[in-house]
Amino acid sequence: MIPMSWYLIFSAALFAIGLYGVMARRNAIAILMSVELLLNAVNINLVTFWRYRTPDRSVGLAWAVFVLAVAAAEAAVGLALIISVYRNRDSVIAEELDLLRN
Amino acid sequence: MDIMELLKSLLELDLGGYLQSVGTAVWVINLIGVLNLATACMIIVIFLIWLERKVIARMQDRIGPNRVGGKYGLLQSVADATKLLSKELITPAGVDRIPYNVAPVLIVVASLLTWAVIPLAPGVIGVDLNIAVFFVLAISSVSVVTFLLAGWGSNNKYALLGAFRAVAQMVSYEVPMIVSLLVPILLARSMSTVDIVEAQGIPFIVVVPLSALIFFISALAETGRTPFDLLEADSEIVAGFHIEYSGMKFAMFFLAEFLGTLFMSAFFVVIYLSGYRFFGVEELMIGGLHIGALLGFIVFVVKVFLVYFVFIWIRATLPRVRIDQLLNFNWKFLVPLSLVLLLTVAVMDKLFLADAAQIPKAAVLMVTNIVVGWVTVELLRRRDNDGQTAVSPITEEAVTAH
Amino acid sequence: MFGLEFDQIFFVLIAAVTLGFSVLVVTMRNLFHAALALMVAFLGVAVTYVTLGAGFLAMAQLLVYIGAISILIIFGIMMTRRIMSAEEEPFNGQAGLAAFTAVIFFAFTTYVFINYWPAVPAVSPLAMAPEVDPAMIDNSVVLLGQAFVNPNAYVLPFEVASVMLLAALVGSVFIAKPRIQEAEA
Amino acid sequence: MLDNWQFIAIFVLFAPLIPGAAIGANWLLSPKKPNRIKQETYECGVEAVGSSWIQFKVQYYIYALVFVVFDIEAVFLFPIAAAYGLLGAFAVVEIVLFVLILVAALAYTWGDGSLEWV
Repeated sequence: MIPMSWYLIFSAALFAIGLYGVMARRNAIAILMSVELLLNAVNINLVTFWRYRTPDRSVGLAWAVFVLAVAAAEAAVGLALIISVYRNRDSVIAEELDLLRN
Repeated sequence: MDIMELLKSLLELDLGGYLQSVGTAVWVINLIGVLNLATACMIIVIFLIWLERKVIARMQDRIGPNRVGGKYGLLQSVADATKLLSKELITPAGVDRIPYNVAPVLIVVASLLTWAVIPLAPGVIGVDLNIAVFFVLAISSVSVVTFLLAGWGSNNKYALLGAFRAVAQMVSYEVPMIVSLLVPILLARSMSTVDIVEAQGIPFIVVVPLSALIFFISALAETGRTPFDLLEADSEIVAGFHIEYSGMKFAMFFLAEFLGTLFMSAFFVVIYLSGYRFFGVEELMIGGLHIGALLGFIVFVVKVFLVYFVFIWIRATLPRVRIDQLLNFNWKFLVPLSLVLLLTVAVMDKLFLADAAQIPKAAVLMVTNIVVGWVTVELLRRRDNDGQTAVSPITEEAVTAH
Repeated sequence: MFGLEFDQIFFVLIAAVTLGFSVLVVTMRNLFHAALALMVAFLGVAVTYVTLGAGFLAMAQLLVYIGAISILIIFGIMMTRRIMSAEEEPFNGQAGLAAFTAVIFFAFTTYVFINYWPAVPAVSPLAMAPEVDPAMIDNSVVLLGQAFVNPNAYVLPFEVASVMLLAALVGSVFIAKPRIQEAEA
Repeated sequence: MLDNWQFIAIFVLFAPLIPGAAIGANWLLSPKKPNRIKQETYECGVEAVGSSWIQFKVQYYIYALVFVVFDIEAVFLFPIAAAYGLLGAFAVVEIVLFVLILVAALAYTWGDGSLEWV
């Protein structure tokens, strides 16, 4: 038997790692990958609460599936943007994409 | 330890039940099951390679393997495997070591793992998951990744190009496969393979023939068989993503292909040909002995080999298509058709056939399927006659390619 | 071992592997290797779902994250080509600050979990999973299917999800497609 | 549920042994005589030019995009199909609407010419 808090701490750790990636990486695709880690951490929480609090209903599962859909849409659009930007600016480094500056 | 009980359990294909009754731990039983399943798969594949070469040879008016192991060359594939064992494992310079070495292992693991949810006989199944069909789809989507691993790891333009093509083909044909699989699940009201077999009083190939056809075509493409064997089109991309592999590492890709094809035959049998069922023979009891289990297993094996024979037959008959034809055929013909079919069956099932008895329901669904298929073909013919380039049925497509 | 039960050891193992590979994801210079590490992390999360009894979601994780999103990411990496440039600095100027923030976040959340969670007083954070009929866990997939089309549950998000997918596909195809004038220029 | 997955877990642990043993035996038995020419990347008889990690066209990405959309669709539709016997007539309308919206997505990419192999 595994206490609920183990899952929650595991998910918090995953979220923290993803957070670090989002803030520290320069490459836009690496940032996108870190965002996927964040969404996974959220999903672990949703499923944990489903199993420990409402196993007789499908609340947590349903929202986890919606998060899955959102993650897929986010990755699709994000990568399309990155490819487009790369084609126009020849760079995928987030800091160098400062078209709106000046 | 009662030897009679043991013999009885063996005849009923219920070794697990016997072991449980003498108090063996569940994980030991599971381990024995895994060992049986994996070993059986390997032995059958060795036999299959021989069978395929022999059948193809006959269809092309040749003799095929006839030297090693007697008149029929039965040991030919054993000899081939032994030869491969003594080949040098060349690791080209500049490979990306981890992906390069993981890919051949992972692809075999993925194609073995799907066997866990195939019901081989009544009560004989690795594990009766309630989401078995979904499990199969998930595992086969993992095997797509191995192509990228191999292609990237090889440090070779052709390998990477081949991997990209393979992935484009695999992901494309996964869509009609998923959608056509939804139809039998909808009719059986369950994702468990056992439930699907049990729901087939009338085999689903009779009830929804169009869905079976779409599944079969996408299974051909998923396993990279002719006419969709662009993955290893020797003349174009020199064998594709596994070009830089040699010896047993190469053989693993080969093995996975055969395992995958055999699995697709078995999966087709389970989903559309009512698995181990054959006019109630699987429930036969003789003198308190459930002999039907053994008979059901034989029925299952015979059905699987019949489907596999069709795979070989198609390989011997049809030439390879081009990649643009392959992708157009999928996205502009199979996917729309499977979606239309799914919607039609869903609406018919709920709105008109909710209270219908089994046989009228099956008849109506079959007629619906045939009408949908006929209308599609008719529409395509009209478009072709208008002089536009349209996607023609598969055979014409293949013929024009050459 | 350390007074842990078998499933606890298993959980710790899976959690360690997942976290280890996610650290690799955010630190590796070679983006392709980072994407591979990401796949292992996804796999670890899928196994976590299985230990929680959510087999369907675990398979959905394999199908969507490993089978689709990872492939998208790898395609994206291949198309933007800046992969083998090991000399390039992977981190920006605020890496130290980012690490600090992440650690603070983790420490704070864990502190809250252990001391103040949950708001419902009857449930301790060390609560075990409630004993339920395995059939109920199995049945959760059917419940999920019903909930998606139940007007009192998730019909709206369900339909909105399909509209979102439509928008995402149209948008990303429009963005990613090479413009014709661009090709001519 | 967990007992079911135990079989899969044992399978996952055991299955790598088969290819592992085959490759291991090969490694033990095979000659090991690497040389520079043998280890060169294969390129139809000519020396390999440039890095193999070249850039690829965007067409592959677009196919993967459409695939992702239908993958998500599957995740939604599989539980619904499994629960189909318990659903009312209204559910059919919702499912048809859901699928039609995705068909619109397919139709857009079709009309846009994005599905053409160029």
